[in-house]
Amino acid sequence: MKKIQDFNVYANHRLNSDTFILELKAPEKLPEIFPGQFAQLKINNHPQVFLRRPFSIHDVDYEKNTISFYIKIIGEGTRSLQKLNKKNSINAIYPLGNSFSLPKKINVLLVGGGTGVAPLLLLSKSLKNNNISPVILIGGRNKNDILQIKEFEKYCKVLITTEDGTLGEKGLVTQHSVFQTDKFSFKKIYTCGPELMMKAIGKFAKKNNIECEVSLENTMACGFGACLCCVVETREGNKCVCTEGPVFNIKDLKWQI
Amino acid sequence: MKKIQDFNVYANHRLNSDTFILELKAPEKLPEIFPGQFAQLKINNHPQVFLRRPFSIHDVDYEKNTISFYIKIIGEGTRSLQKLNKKNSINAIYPLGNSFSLPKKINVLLVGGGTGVAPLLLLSKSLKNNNISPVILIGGRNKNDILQIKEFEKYCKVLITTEDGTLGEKGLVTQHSVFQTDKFSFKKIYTCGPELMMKAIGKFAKKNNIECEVSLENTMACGFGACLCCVVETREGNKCVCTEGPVFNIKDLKWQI
Amino acid sequence: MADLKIKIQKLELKNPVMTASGTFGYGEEYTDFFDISKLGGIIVKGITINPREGNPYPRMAETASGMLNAVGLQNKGVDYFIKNIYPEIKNYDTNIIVNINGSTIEEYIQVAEKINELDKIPAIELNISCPNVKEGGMAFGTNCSSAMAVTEAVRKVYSKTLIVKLSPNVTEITEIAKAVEEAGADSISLINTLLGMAINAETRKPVLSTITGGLSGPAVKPVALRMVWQVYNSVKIPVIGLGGIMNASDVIEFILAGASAIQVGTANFIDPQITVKIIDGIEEYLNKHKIDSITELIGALEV
Amino acid sequence: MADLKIKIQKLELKNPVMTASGTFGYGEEYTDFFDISKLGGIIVKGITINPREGNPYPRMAETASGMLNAVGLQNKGVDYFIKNIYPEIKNYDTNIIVNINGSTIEEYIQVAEKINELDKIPAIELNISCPNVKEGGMAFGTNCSSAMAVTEAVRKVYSKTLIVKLSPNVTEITEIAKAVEEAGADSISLINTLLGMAINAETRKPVLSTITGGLSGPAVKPVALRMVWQVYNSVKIPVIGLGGIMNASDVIEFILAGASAIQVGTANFIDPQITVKIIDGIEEYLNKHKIDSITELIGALEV
Ligand SMILES: Cc1cc2nc3c(=O)[nH]c(=O)nc-3n(C[C@H](O)[C@H](O)[C@H](O)COP(=O)(O)OP(=O)(O)OC[C@H]3O[C@@H](n4cnc5c(N)ncnc54)[C@H](O)[C@@H]3O)c2cc1C
Ligand SMILES: Cc1cc2nc3c(=O)[nH]c(=O)nc-3n(C[C@H](O)[C@H](O)[C@H](O)COP(=O)(O)OP(=O)(O)OC[C@H]3O[C@@H](n4cnc5c(N)ncnc54)[C@H](O)[C@@H]3O)c2cc1C
Ligand SMILES: Cc1cc2nc3c(=O)[nH]c(=O)nc-3n(C[C@H](O)[C@H](O)[C@H](O)COP(=O)(O)O)c2cc1C
Ligand SMILES: Cc1cc2nc3c(=O)[nH]c(=O)nc-3n(C[C@H](O)[C@H](O)[C@H](O)COP(=O)(O)O)c2cc1C
Ligand code: FES
Ligand code: FES
Repeated sequence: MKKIQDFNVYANHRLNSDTFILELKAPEKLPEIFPGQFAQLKINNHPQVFLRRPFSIHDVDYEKNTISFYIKIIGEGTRSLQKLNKKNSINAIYPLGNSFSLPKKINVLLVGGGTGVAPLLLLSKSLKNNNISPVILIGGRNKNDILQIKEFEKYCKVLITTEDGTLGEKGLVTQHSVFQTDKFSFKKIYTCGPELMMKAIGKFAKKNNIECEVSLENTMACGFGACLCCVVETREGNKCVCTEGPVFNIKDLKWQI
Repeated sequence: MKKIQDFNVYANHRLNSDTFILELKAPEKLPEIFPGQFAQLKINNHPQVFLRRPFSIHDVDYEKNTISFYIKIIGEGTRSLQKLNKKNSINAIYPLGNSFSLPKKINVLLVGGGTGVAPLLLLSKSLKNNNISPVILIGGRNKNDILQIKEFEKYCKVLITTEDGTLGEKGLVTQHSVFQTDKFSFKKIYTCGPELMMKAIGKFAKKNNIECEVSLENTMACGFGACLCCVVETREGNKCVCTEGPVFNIKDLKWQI
Repeated sequence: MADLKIKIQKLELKNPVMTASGTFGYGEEYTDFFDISKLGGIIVKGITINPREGNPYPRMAETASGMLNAVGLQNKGVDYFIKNIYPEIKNYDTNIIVNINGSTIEEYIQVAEKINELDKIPAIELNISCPNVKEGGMAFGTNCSSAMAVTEAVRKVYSKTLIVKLSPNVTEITEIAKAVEEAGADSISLINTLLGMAINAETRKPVLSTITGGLSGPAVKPVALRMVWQVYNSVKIPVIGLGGIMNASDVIEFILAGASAIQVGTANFIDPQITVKIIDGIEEYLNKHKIDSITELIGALEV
Repeated sequence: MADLKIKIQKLELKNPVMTASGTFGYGEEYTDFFDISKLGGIIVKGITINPREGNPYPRMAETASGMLNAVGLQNKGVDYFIKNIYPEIKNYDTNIIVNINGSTIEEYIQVAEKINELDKIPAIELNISCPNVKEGGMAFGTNCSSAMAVTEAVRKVYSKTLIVKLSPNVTEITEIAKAVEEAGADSISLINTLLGMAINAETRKPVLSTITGGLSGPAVKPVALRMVWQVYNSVKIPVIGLGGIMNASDVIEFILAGASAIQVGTANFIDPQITVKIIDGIEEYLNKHKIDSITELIGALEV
């Protein structure tokens, strides 16, 4: 069941010049939240921000009763979230959307680019709780983009690429040696990040007949299935990314890959 | 010369449940400001407030380089000004409008109702500096509305009316005993407050052939003569309250009094 | 306690607050948030004779105090609605009103005939104002004779309350209003969205796949209020007002301008519980101003 | 460094940024705030043959991301302008363009003839779109034949650049645009204000003395952009875009949509220095995107 609630800001800390973790405390016991789900946050006091903004749920702490978000500043909405402090409260609609499907015990690879790593932490945790030890490949332009490594290392083996080679392998995520097909042992890939990256990963998966789930970030007005603005073309027609996604199996998408 | 400048909030203190004094520090030496002039304050971060808001300059401190405003919360703009603190800055266009005319040494009466007292403090100070000892009559619904008495007492003799009689004489300002015409010795009245009050005072002045200046509060879009939204009908046609006012001699207005 | 009940001809509403077509799905999307039987009515999303995929993504652009949409009437068609959705929603204790659309008069008639058979649907809203479809839609609503023709045709086959929803993208809204009144409409709802456009200066591309789209939200409220007032003063049938309503005060403004009832659209996206808050707010307003019945305020603007 | 110069037929502008009529007085109100010779042009406030008192107070209502005005062309008449204002402003180093108005074609002609004599006025803007006057004004701009008639008549007596300013309150803006182009306009500017209304729910009265007024500000930008794009695609003469411009990015959007130049209106009230900031912002944008001349962007929307 979806909820609409005022959360208190529990913590807000910068990871680098434009990325931060916003942790919010729920007013009552949190419902169960599945990896891949997101929340629609209301931005207060901003003349240029009219609609809510969607963010993946990065982590959940059922003991502290908090959820956290991994957010990158890209415009006015995210900039104003960055300014929130413990005195502020914020309204959220959550948990929204479907979630990544948790497989039987197989080898899985997670691939995150940019803010695409956001939903992968909760996914790693769930996989680990299901006795699957995932490997995560994180890509960025340079080492300052590679964040939350310690967090991911709790649940995963972490691989890294940077475009300038300042951390991990040099190049794009898709150029990482893990993809040298003869060695590739993963049965499933979960990915989230820039569309071009996801499509490249999807192409690799398709070619090699590997299951692949992607988490999409279409622009949304409502976030809960009422407006039909967030659609993606699928083999069964247009589907709402907010209710029938954000996670899709690439088999169902009409991507030209 | 009009200026547009960012001011730092120097102090913001509540006078009662809905009235406060906002003191702003100028970024450079203040220009000379005359009693009756006002500023257009920009309200930040409010989705429902689009235009600036005009406020009379209540007091000026050329040493501290601050100007202060006497503001009553009546809607979203004023509510958000009330929340400003020393960390904030605020943009102002000032000094705007004409000013009260300073007379030769005569007996003058100031009459303020509600936020209408705002411009009268600076006026009192100027009169005092010109060796005129003004009397001010302040009216309100009850004693909680009668504010800044100590400030006014520095320059004036203070008379008070309240509608419920909790302070000063009971009744409307216009019913104050000072207006008993046989005793009335003032040669000029300056008034600011609700329109009905100003009209009643104006009527008294007209009848008794006393000079009377009123400060009007028409709604404004620009505040500096560009939009022609703030007009008042005068004997010489429509005039802008923001540039040719806010102070008018009642002789020039077309008031039906 | 103030009485919120109102009537649109034969249609009885427990309060004047309905939800606007295309912003409230079939109601089910909101049941987690509040008890939707509290509403005066629900206008379900636009239905066409055949299934429609709608327009390609992107379909949405945020604008100052508003948004553009280019959904383009995505829906599974009237038969799917009757078979799969109607049974699910027909027992909601509120008025379920179907918003019908077509690219030809014939299509409007076909949908209306089928909906006419549904016991629990007391009214239809004839959408002759959708700016997001190539054929039909807004074209019908921007011209008196076509607005009249489609209304007359549907009137012949539809026996219950017929509401016609007008487009604001016209020179003289009162002429269109008078035409549909003459053609037999029981009520007029307005406004649908204003035709607008958004451009991304960085990519140099339009934001919407369809280049132009429909503007809604508080940005359009002044235009909507003006048109409601103009139409109220030129027709005798009840007017339903919408466009940018965000709170109870907005509702009072529309009612003073002449609306008998109102619809809330875009605001539902920002606060899915907004309609209940608005209903409470209206009641508060009436109590505060000692008004016994909301009907006293209809068109009561003091001019 | 990027080149900001543009041309509207014979009219040369140092940059595409002008100020909109009725929002910039005669320029003098802004000289305390910045050097107004930096502007591409100034459209002075609407002038009529005889002095006009304008509408009664109140003339303004704030709305979501916008405002309504009902000034009603208050001005001292063309003779006063020529005698008292023109001498004061004629030596500003920018294009001073006069916005002319009338309630009959004859009045438009009379004003245009007089302005035609003024050496330092390189252009007029024919306002056939004022929603705030009883006779004339918008009535001319909402109908092809009257728009054509007034443009033709003024064209005959006015030899310099003739800009015609269109009303957005029409069903098909392109038809009006084509009509005035055919009638001899050198350029089209749009949009004037959208007709809107505001009500005070507490007092139950309209906020404006005239009940309805003209809506401007960011709220109308999506409508303005759409119309500029539509008109750009249907006429050959240069288009001047306005409506809700608040920053350089907005300007780029209008230019991509097809505007050769733009005007800033309501934004001047909130930040009287906004136009210089916008000029700097446009230059930054061009440099960042390595564009040599602003003219490359006109109508360059990638659709
Ligand atoms: C399901 C979902 C989950 C998301 N999870 C996260 C997350 O965990 N962390 C995170 O940082 N971000 C996430 N996003 C993206 C986030 O919602 C946007 O960055 C945010 O809405 C931008 O708001 P803004 O006001 O700062 O920028 P805006 O001013 O809205 O946008 C600035 C620019 O970016 C473009 N833009 C904005 N959002 C998108 C988008 N979704 N797709 C393409 N272009 C866009 C705009 O067109 C504009 O040009 C998610 C989006 C979705 C739909
Ligand atoms: C020259 C001038 C000097 C002023 N000086 C002071 C001052 O020193 N102290 C002070 O507290 N206020 C002063 N005011 C009034 C002040 O500008 C308004 O109270 C303020 O703009 C309200 O803003 P808001 O956003 O809080 O309320 P809004 O949301 O703008 O208004 C709330 C309600 O009050 C009405 N309203 C707002 N302003 C006015 C007005 N000026 N006249 C009539 N009705 C109005 C609105 O129509 C609305 O119904 C002055 C006004 C002028 C023109
Ligand atoms: C996403 C979206 C979809 C819409 N779909 C429809 C529709 O199918 N049929 C219709 O008549 N109006 C549709 N509308 C228009 C609304 O019903 C309403 O007329 C308009 O949004 C103005 O009201 P608002 O400002 O309260 O949203 C849609 C509006 C939005 C925002
Ligand atoms: C207070 C005010 C007065 C105006 N007066 C005129 C006028 O005299 N002549 C005219 O053609 N347009 C007039 N306009 C319309 C503006 O020039 C402009 O077309 C409109 O405001 C849209 O631009 P904006 O959103 O940037 O303000 C006026 C607008 C405002 C707000
Ligand atoms: S965002 Fe509204 S349906 Fe998905
Ligand atoms: S407020 Fe604009 S002219 Fe006075």
